[in-house]
Amino acid sequence: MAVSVKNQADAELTAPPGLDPASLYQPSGTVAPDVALTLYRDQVRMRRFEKRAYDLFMQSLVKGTSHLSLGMEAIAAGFGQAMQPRDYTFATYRGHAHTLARGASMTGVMGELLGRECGLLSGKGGSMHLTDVERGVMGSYAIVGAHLTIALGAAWSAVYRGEDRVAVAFFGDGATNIGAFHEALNLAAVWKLPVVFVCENNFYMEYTAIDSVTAVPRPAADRAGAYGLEGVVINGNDADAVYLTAREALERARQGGGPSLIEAITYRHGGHSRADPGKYRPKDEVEAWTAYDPVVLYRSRLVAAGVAEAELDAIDAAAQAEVDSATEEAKASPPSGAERLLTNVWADGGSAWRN
Amino acid sequence: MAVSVKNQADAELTAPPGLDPASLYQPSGTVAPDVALTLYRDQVRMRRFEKRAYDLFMQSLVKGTSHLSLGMEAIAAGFGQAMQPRDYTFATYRGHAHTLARGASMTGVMGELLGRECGLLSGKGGSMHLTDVERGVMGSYAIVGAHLTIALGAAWSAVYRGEDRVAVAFFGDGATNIGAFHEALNLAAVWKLPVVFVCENNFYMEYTAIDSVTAVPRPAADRAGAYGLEGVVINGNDADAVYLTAREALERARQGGGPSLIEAITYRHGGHSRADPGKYRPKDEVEAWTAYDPVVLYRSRLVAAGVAEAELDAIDAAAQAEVDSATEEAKASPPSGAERLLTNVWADGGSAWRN
Amino acid sequence: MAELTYREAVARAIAQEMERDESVVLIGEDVGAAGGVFKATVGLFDKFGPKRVRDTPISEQAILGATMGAAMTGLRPIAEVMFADFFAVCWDIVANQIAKSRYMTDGQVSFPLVIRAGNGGGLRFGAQHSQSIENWAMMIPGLKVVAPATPADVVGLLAAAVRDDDPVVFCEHKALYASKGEVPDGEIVDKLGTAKVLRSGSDATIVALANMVPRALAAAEQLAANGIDATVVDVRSLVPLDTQTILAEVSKTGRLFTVEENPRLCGWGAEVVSIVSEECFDSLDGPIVRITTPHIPLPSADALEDMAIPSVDRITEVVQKALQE
Amino acid sequence: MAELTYREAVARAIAQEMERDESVVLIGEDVGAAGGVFKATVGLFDKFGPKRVRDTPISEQAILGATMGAAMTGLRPIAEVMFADFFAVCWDIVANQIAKSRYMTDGQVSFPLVIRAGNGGGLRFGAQHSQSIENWAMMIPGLKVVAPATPADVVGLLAAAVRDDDPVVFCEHKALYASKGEVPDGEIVDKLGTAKVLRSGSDATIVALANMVPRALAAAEQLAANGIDATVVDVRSLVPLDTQTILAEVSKTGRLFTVEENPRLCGWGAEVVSIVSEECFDSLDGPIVRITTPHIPLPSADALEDMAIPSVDRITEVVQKALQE
Ligand SMILES: Cc1ncc(C[n+]2csc(CCOP(=O)(O)OP(=O)(O)O)c2C)c(N)n1
Ligand SMILES: Cc1ncc(C[n+]2csc(CCOP(=O)(O)OP(=O)(O)O)c2C)c(N)n1
Ligand SMILES: [Mg+2]
Ligand SMILES: [Mg+2]
Repeated sequence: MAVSVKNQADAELTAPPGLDPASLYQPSGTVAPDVALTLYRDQVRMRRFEKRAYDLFMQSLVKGTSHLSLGMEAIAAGFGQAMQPRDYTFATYRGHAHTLARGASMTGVMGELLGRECGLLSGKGGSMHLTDVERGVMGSYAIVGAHLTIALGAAWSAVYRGEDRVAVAFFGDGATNIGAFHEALNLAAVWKLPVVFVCENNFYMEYTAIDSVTAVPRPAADRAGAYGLEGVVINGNDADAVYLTAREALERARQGGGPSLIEAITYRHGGHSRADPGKYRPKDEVEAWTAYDPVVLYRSRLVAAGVAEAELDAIDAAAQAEVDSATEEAKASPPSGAERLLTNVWADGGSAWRN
Repeated sequence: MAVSVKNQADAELTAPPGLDPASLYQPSGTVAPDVALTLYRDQVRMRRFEKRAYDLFMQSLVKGTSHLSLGMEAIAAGFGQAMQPRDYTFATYRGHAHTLARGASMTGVMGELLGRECGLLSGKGGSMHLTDVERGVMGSYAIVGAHLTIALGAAWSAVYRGEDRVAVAFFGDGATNIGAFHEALNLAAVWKLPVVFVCENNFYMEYTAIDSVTAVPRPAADRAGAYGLEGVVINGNDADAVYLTAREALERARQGGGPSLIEAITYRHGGHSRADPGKYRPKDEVEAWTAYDPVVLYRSRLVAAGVAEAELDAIDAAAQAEVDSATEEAKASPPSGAERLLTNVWADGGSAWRN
Repeated sequence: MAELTYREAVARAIAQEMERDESVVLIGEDVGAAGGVFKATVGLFDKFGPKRVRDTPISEQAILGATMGAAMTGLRPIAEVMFADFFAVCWDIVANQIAKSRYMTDGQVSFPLVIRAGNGGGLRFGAQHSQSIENWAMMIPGLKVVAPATPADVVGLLAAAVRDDDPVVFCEHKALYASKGEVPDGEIVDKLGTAKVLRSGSDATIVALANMVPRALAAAEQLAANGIDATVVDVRSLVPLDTQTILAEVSKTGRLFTVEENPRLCGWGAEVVSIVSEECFDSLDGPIVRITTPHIPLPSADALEDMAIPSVDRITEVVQKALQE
Repeated sequence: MAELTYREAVARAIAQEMERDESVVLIGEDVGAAGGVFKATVGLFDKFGPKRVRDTPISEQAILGATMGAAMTGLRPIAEVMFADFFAVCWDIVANQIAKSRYMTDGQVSFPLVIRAGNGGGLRFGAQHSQSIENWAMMIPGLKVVAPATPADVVGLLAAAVRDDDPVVFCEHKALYASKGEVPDGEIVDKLGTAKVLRSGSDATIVALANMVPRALAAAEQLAANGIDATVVDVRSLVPLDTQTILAEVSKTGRLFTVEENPRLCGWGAEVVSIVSEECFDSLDGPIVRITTPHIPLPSADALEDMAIPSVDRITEVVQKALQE
C-alpha cells in the first residue's frame, strides 16, 4: 500500500529546501493499513499535545522551558511503531513526542510539564527529563550528547543477558559536533552494539544554522564512515519512510548486525524553546516547511489510499479529547508537595548523606 | 636527491607489518642536502637523548614516569625542519623529541626530567609538560586529546592578527577515539584554521592495540572525511616523507587552505612508559619494526646518496657529546627549591588566593 | 546614571572592554547574531562584527580549548558557557589545562581570559540546568571566581575580570538577569577580591553571594523588625577572597551565618566557616550556621524548587532561632 | 590471614564480587589483558574472560555512559577511570547524569555502579596526574564517595560499594598501591559511612583520609613522644559521612585537626570543620586547624611535591604549635 500511495501523496507536495528526494534512502517493505492508521493517530496525538503544551506555556501554567516537536512528529511516531515493547528509548529535552510514542500516559506527561504530583516524575524532572521505564523510555537528557553514550550501556547489558532488545537514541543535528557523539558511535561500532542512532536534522541548533558550524553538509550521515557505518538519510516528515527504515535498522541490530546511524531531515514549526520566536530563519524556508507538514502529508496519503475522511476525523477528535482530559486531570492534580523534596536521591528512597 | 635515494634505501629494508607502501601518500618536492643532514642530526640527537633518559630512569634519577620517542624520531625531526620559528608546537606527554626538534636546550629538557632548577619548567611540570614558548613549543599536554583544541586557539589568534603562523598538534592513534579530537577537527575545518594535526600511529595505546578499539582501520585518516579533509597516510619512519608532507601541509595552512590531518605510521621501540616492558606486542612485530629503524634507514639513505660515513660519524659523536654534557649540567644543577613552590600560579608571580 | 538590567549590564561591560582593547574577543554558542540565549550579548555582533564575536558549534571543549590557546598567544578572549552546568562537558580544559598550565610551566604562559556562564536556579529548568557551580571552580587552584549580585557589580567586575591577566570564571546568576539596578555612566572598572558590606549590624553577620544577597538583605529587614540587627556582606569574589572584610565583620558581631545556593557539601560557605573558626575563634559567641540548599539535585517543579533554595523566610528563621538558643 | 598489597586487595575484592554475582562486570582502559596500568586488576581477565572484563578505547565519556546505561538496566558495573584527574573529561556523565537521574525520575532508575580511580599524589606525575579529587565528587548530590587507607579496607569497602545500590566513587590512592597489610581470609564486606578510630588520645583529634592516615598516625607517635596524646580518625567514607564518630571524638579532646591531601579550598576538611563548628561548638577548646596541600597545582619535582603534600613532620608541628598557643 504505502509505496504507491506515497508517490501520489508526494506528488501533491513539493519538497522543501534542504530535502533532496533523490538523495534519500529507500527502505524496503510496505506499511500495513492498521499500522498506517496508528502512525496517523500517533502523529495527531503528538501534534495536539504539543499545541496544548504551547498554550499552557503562554498561560504560564508551564514554568521553566520546554522544547516542542511540532512539525517533527513523524520521526517519533515512525520509531514508536517500529520498536518492540522491550526496546529502549533515549530521548532529549525535546522528548514529549518520543515519550508519548512509547505509550506513556498523556496525563503523566502533561502533569510533569505542570509540576504536578501526577507527573511521570512527580514534577522532580520536568519537561526535559521525561522518563517512563515501564514503557522502555529510559530517560530524556538535557545535556547535548550524553545520552548517546548511556544508550550504549543499555544495549550492552541486553547483549550481556542474551536479550534481543535494541536501544534507540534520538538527537539533533547540533549534537553531532560534540565529543560524546564521537565516543558513542565508535564504541557502539567496535562492540557491535544494538543501538540505532537517530539524528533529527531540523537544520538548526538553538538559533544557529547547523551548516554554519559543521564541516560536512550532512552532519550525521557524512560522519557515518568514520565509524564504518553507512550514511543513511531519510525524509523525517514521512512517517512511512521513518517506520520502514526503523524496522530495518532495528531488525539488523537484533540480528547482531550492530549499530545504525540514521539522519532524518525535518523541521520545527516553532522556535527552539518556549522563549524563542525563531526569527533567525528565512521566511520562505519556514513557509515551505510548514506547508510540508508531516500530519497533512500523511493524512492526504491515507485519503489517497482510500481511507474515509470520517475515519480520520474521528481519530482527530479522539486525540483532541485525550489531550483535553489529560489537561484537566493534570490541572486537577496538586502541585508536588514538600514530602517529595528529600526523597529518592538514594536507592533507599531518602537523601541522607550523614548519620 | 631524496627521491632516487629513497627508492634505493627502501629497497634495502622490507616494510614491517602494518606499513603498506602502496597506500602511502607521495609528497612532492625533494629534500635539500643540508636539510637531509640536519634531519639525520636531529634524529640522532633525539635517539641519544631518549636512550640517556631511559638509563637515568633505570638509575632512578628520573622520578615519576616518562614516555620516550625511541623509534618514532623521524616524525618530530621532519616537522621540526619543515616548521618556521614562528610556528607553534603542541605536543603530548611523549614530547621530548618534539621539544628538542624546535631547538630547546637539551640541558633544559634533561634538567626538567631530573626535577632540577635548570629544567625548562624549573621542575614544576616534569617530563609530560615540556614547554619552551620562546621556541614555539606551546606546551606538552598529558590528558589525551585536550591540546588538539588548544591548538585551535593559537591558530585562531594568529589569523586574527594576520600573522601567517601555523599550529602543529602531535597526538597518538589512541587519541583519535576521544571526544576532544572530534570537536577540534570539526571547528578547525569550519573556521579553516591553520592547524596541522599529526597522528603518530604506533599501533598501540598504552597496552591495548588500537585496532581492537577503533571502528576503522586507519584511526586518523579514515576519520578525515568526517571533517571534509583528505585522509593522508605517510611512512612515519621516513624523515624525508615526513618533512616533505609537513612542508606541503604547512604551506597550505599558511595560504589560508585550512587544517590538515596526517597519519604517520610508526612504532615505539620500547614500552608505553617507564613502567612498561611492552610484553603485549608480538615478538616478530617488534623485531620487524626495530629493524625498520628510522635512524638506520636514514643513515643508509645518506650513505647511498654519497655522504661520507666519517661525516655521519662526526654527527653521531657530536650528538653524544651534547647529551653527555647536558646530562652533566643537569646533574650539577640543584633540585628545585622551596622558593619556587608557591610561585607562578598567578600572573603576578604568586599564589595568593586571599588577602 | 542609567537603570540597566543585569543582562544589559553584561553586554555593556563586554562592549566597554571590546571598544578599549582590540585583543578582546567573544566566543560561544549563539552569542553572536542571536545575542545569546539569555540575551546577555545583544548588540555586540552588530557592533563588533563576526571577526570579534564568534558563534560556535556545540563543542564546549573546542570552545574553551580555543579560548585557552588564544589567551596564551595574545588575545583576551571572553568565552560563554551557556549554562554553568555545561562546565561538566569541558571541565578538563578548565580545571586541568587552563588552571594548571601557568604553574606547570613556571610562568611561561598566562591566561588572560574570562569564562562567563549562566549560573544558579530558580527558573524551573531542572537539575541539569540550574546548578550553582561556583565551588566547582573555587576548589581548583589557578582559577579566579566571581559572582556579582547587581547590574553595577556586573559591569565593574566583568571589566576587571577581562583586564585581569589570570583566568576568571564569571558566574552570572540566571535568576538575576531580569533584575534592574542603577549603573553609573562612563567607564566602570571594579576590583576583584573585594567583598562589600551592604548593611552593618551588631547581632549577627550574614555572608551571602549572588542571588542570595538580595534575600539576605530582605531577611535582615525582617530580622530588624524583630529586634535583631544584622550585618550583610556580599562576598562578590570567591577567588581572590576578601577574608579581611569577612573576619572583621564577624569579629564585630560574634555570630556568622553563610547563605549558599549550592548544595550543602563543600561549598564556599564551608571554606569561609573554616577560615573563621581557625582565625577568629576567640571572637565567636556561638555556633556558626550555614544556610544552604539541601544536598539534593534541584527539582524542576516550582513548588519544590522554592522549598530547596534558601528563601528570605528561611534565612530569617534560622538566624532568629540560632540567636535565641 | 594473608598479607596483600593495596593493589592486590583491589583485584581480590573485584574477584570476590564477580564470583558472587554474574551481573558484576569490569570496564576500562587496559583493565583486561594488561591487568590495569596500576596492576590493580591482574588476573581478572584470565579468570572471568572478555565478556565480563572489557578493555575500551580512550573514551571516558563512553566508558562511564555505558556504565550508567548498564547499571540502569540490570548490571552492576565497575568502571575504572585510570587517573582520577581524568574525571574532568567525563564529569558530565558522573555529576550531571549518574548523580542526578535517580532523583530527577523520582526513583524510576537506580545506579548500582562503582567508579574506581587512581587518586592522589606523591608519585611525581605532575599536576595532571596527581590530584586528590574526592571533594569533586563529595560536592555533587547523588554520589557516594569512599577512600580506603589499607588493603583490608580496600577489600571490605570495595565489596560494600559493589553491593550498594547507589553510585560510588571509589578513590584508590596511587601512593598506597604498593603498601602491604594483613587481610583476613574468606569473604569480606565492610560498611560504607563508617569512620574508624585508630588511636584514642585526650589532647587533640586528628581526622585524616587515605594516604594522610598513615601520616597522621606517625605524627601522633611523634606527638606522644612530646607529651601530646592525640586521637586519630580515619574517615574512610565521605558520603555517607560518619559525623557521629567525628563529633564524639572531637568532643572528647576539644581540639580538631583535619589532614587533607587535596588543595586548600572547599575540601572535605572544610565540610567537617563546618559541621563541628555548628554542632559541637561548645565543646571546642580552641581554633580548628586544617592541614592541607597549599592551594596550588601539584609540582612534578620530587623535592617540591614533598613540600606541598602534608608530611608527618608538618602535621606534628602544626598540632604542637596550635596546642601551645
Ligand atoms: C553540552 C550542551 N551544550 C549546550 C546546550 C544548550 N542547548 C540545548 S539544546 C541546544 C541545541 C541543540 O540543537 P540540536 O542538537 O540540533 O537539537 P534540536 O534542539 O534542534 O532538536 C543547545 C545548544 C546543552 N543542553 N548541552
Ligand atoms: C583522557 C585520558 N585518558 C587516558 C589517559 C591515560 N593514557 C596516557 S597515554 C595513553 C595512551 C595513548 O595512546 P596514543 O594516543 O596512541 O599515544 P601513544 O602513547 O601511543 O603515543 C593513555 C590511555 C590520559 N592521559 N588521558
Ligand atoms: Mg537541530
Ligand atoms: Mg599509540
